[in-house]
Amino acid sequence: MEPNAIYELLAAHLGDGALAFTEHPLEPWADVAPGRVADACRFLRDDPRLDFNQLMCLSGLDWDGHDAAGKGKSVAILGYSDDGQPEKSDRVATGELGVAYHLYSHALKHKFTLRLRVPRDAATVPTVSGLWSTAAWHEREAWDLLGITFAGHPDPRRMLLEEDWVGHPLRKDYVMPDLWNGVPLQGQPYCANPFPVATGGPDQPAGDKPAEG
Amino acid sequence: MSTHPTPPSGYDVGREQMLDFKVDQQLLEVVETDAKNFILTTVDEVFNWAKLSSVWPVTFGLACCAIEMMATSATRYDIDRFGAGAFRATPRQADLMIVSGTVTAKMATRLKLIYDQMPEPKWVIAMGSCAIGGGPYFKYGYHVVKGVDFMVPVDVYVPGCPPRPEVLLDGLMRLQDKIRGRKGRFIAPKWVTDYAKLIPYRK
Amino acid sequence: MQLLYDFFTGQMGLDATGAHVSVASLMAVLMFTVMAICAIFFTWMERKVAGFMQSRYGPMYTGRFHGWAQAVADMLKILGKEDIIPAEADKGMFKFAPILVLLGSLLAWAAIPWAPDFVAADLDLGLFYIFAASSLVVIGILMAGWASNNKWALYGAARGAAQMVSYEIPLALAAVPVIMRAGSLNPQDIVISQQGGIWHWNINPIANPFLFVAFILYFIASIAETNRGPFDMPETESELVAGYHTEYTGMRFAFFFLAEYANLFLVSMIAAMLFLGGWWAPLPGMGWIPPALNFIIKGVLLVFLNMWVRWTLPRVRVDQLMYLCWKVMIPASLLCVVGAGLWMMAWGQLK
Amino acid sequence: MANDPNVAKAAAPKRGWHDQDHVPGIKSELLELNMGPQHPATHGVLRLLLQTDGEIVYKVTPVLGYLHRCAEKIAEGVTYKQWVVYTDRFDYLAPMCCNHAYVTAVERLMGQQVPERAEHIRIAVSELSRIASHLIALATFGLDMGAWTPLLYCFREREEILNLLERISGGRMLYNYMIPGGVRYDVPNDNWVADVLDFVDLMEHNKLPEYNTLLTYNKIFIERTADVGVIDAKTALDYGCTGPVLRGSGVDFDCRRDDPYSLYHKFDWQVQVGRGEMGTVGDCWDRYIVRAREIEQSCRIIRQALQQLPDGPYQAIALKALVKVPAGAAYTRVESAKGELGHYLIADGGQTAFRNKVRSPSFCNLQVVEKVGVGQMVSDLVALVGSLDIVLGEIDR
Repeated sequence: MEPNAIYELLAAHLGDGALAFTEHPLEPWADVAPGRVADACRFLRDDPRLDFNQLMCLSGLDWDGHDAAGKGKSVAILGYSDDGQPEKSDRVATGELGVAYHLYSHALKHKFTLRLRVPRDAATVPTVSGLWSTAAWHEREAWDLLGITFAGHPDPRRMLLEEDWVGHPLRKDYVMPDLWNGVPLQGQPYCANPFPVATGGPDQPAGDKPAEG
Repeated sequence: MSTHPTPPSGYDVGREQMLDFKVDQQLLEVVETDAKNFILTTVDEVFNWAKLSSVWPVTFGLACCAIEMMATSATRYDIDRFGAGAFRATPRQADLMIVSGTVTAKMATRLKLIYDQMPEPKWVIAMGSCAIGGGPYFKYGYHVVKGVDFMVPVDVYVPGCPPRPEVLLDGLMRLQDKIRGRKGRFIAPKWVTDYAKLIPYRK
Repeated sequence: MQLLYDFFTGQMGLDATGAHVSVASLMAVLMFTVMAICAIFFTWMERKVAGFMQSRYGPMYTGRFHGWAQAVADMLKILGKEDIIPAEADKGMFKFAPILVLLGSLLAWAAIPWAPDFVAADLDLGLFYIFAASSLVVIGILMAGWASNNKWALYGAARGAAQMVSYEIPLALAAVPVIMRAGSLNPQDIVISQQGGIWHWNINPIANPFLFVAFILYFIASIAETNRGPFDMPETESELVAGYHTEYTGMRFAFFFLAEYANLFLVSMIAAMLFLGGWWAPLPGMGWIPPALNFIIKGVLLVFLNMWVRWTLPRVRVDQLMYLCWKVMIPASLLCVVGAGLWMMAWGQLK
Repeated sequence: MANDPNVAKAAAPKRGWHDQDHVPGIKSELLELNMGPQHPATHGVLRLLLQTDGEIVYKVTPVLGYLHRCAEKIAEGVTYKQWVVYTDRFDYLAPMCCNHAYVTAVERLMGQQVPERAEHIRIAVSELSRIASHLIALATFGLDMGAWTPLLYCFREREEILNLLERISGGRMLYNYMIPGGVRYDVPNDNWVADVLDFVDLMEHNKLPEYNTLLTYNKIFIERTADVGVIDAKTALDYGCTGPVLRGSGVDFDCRRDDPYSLYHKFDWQVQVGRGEMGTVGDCWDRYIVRAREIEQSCRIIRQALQQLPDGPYQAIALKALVKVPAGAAYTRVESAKGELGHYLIADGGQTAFRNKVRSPSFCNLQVVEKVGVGQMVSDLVALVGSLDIVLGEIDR
């Protein structure tokens, strides 16, 4: 079934919970209200016309500093400087967080993409781990790396980092840590590369020029 | 010997002193070896010979380099030829920890624990660029320890990403040289010594 | 033996008690030395055999020729390692366990008939004594696992105890047909009963097929008894990190290591003694071969067979191991005893 | 398959002593066991927290993150071409497949057509990589069962593959070979194609029968793996299992055939599915044999891809040219050696990706132990984890 037909069924079921449908030549997607996503997913899974029995992927997203014009001027992330010290920035994060669900039906061989956006300071989404068990770990990862809370999750712990880790690293404004629990994470100043490096070449990103010295 | 430029003031030499890590001197110091008959030497040398002939590594694979470590112990490269093929699963019976791969913050504490559980005398080989200095994960690796020598003292650094098994075997032989009490059989080619002189220190 | 005894009473001028003590201590030292040399040799052999089975070489450089000094270096290095006793361990038991394990196999070595009139302790109940002494190993392993205060070690010890206690039954039952044939529990008598070439050995399936079956049962049970693959439950490396000796370092670990290979050679020599004619040469005209050499070659061949099995087969699961013992091997060995008895009665071989 | 009564029986937790009435006055509790992160059977730095009653496992909690190398963060900081390096280090047992997955994702967003010769080369090296990965899977699975020698034999054959891949890419283990729009180097003119075809013949006709004799049809091996760790089709889909794990459970699905990418549709090959020959559908032996049979199929694909290797360019974009990806977002999945490797790539028109979420197959496959591992023995849990063929670089990223 084509994505727009799926969206029509979904919109008929959700009513005002279905916000928009975006046509895109590669991958059309539907925006839904954050509070209604579990409802939408249950419908997509259980309706025999749709029968989405596999959740291919669940991605947490951070739209902070996204340049919607498509000119590639989105905000650059912070890393470690060449001295190995964390880079700092005064920028205040704006923009929303989001979640994307990619669904697939093994029986009917069709795909569908759901997206939602939640405000940065109140990022709470209902869980879909009751619908597809695989969502449990993806949601834990989204909480771990992006700080999106999934209401009703059976095991709401961090997935990859330790419980006492500070911050959510995949957020665009994340400042790199220099120490965690006695483990040093900053680098040491190292010898500069004596070989000449072509700065600004094709493989060099704009913000990654080697320092002089 | 002392043609090397002295570090400028302000250069942090603490780490080098702590680790006895003087690459340039090791490169410049050429020590010839003479293989002696082990039976006729002193007891000390016999025990050193025993130690270097039977370096048992702990089965401790971290990442990509662990596969190359397995390949080193496998058929074609066969680290067992040098007596280092008895991989022990428990650190209590091992002599050598090959840190084969990226050390993450979460793993670093466990790595320290495993190192502490090994009985003396014990050695560490930092295998691969991640274990040496963070490797490709230096710039944005918020969870990567930039060099295992922050956590445990390292005896031999084996560069590469991942190092070929031959290089790991060479690292093992450098370790054996170190146990033997020699600076090493490494006779640096001229370009290496020249290169070592070129390295500038940077604050 | 008598020669030695005469030497001490005659040349050294000792009385009977003194001569006994002297011979016994000499034998103890000799046996321990032989055992240590054997264990060291078999560690080297294990690595070489494993290497050649896996199309590689194994140790090559230590000692210049095919790494002959590899095991020597291993042992010397282990001597120099730090001795760690975990803080939470039961210290007394932790220290005593490796000694007990080594003691178990060393005691059993005393009754092995190396050659005519050369056995450290010539006991009439020799075979019984060997099985009794070697079961001390179980207690050592259980103690080691418990005292380490490590969960993997405890798992290994529990598995090992269950396994070794179970497999002692088919091991001993498989020896019963031989005892019936020899009419004695004395190892020397058992060997002497197989006099006269390879077709008089107990393994000959034409003379008595039940004895041949008993040999196979004995061999399988002996693999389990020595905790080697495919029955290496106590130290299953891929499941329990190193099993019961997870926490042992240095010298104490070396004791377990030595005991494993001493045990391996012990069970192989018992098999050679029970089924392969002990120190008899395979053919009547080969009497010029020293009897002890005959015996040792047979033992080494069986050890090689053991290693072959170990490096070829996957490991069985612990419940399958128990199933094999209690539901297959014990009934089979009991049938074997009955069958062998009937066979001997039928042919008038029973003593 | 899901209605098979055998499946239900095998998946139900066995009862241990803990469930029965306690002896009065004796307090008993479950044993907490910590398997990993340094443990021979966890295939890297996985940690499994077990609660056991004797040998029976009551609860399995995988703890991840011991190899979390921040690759998704790095994707937002380095250029598209530079990030190919990091895909190598995801599934370091099959790096070519990971390269292929990523460049396919980038090319889809770019709308880039790839020369046919490049696609043929890509398929050949990906399948070689898949064979290498499956060889390691068979080898380490055998090792988990206690069989040492197959491990060494599989590594012996893997070295041949690494040699072949080194000759074409310059790297022994991690290649960085594919770039958006083609491959980095053309096929070397030192008889490479003929050597690969020779190797494929050797693998198919000589080595696989050897493994079968040594391991596959070994009685002990079958006893250890048949009817153990049964994942039925419903559970596999629910937990998002893909690749040989899903096919081992009897689900006939392969991204190469059902969600076509590259030129796989041109070639004649079959998807291998577990049939429960030795026990139940979806047991460890089925997953093992699916991998072994996929090696044969990969050999077939390689043979066709190289025999039909067309002439022409091998790069659509010059090696030094800048990769420009227009703004957009797409989820692209390909069949890696471990299963469905998906990239949800969001581009903002710049030099770096805005977001690159990697859906790694091992991550989803591993989660199933939380359910299937319950009620197994500790030894069977080791078999289960071994048969899932996880690689931690991909799980933790």
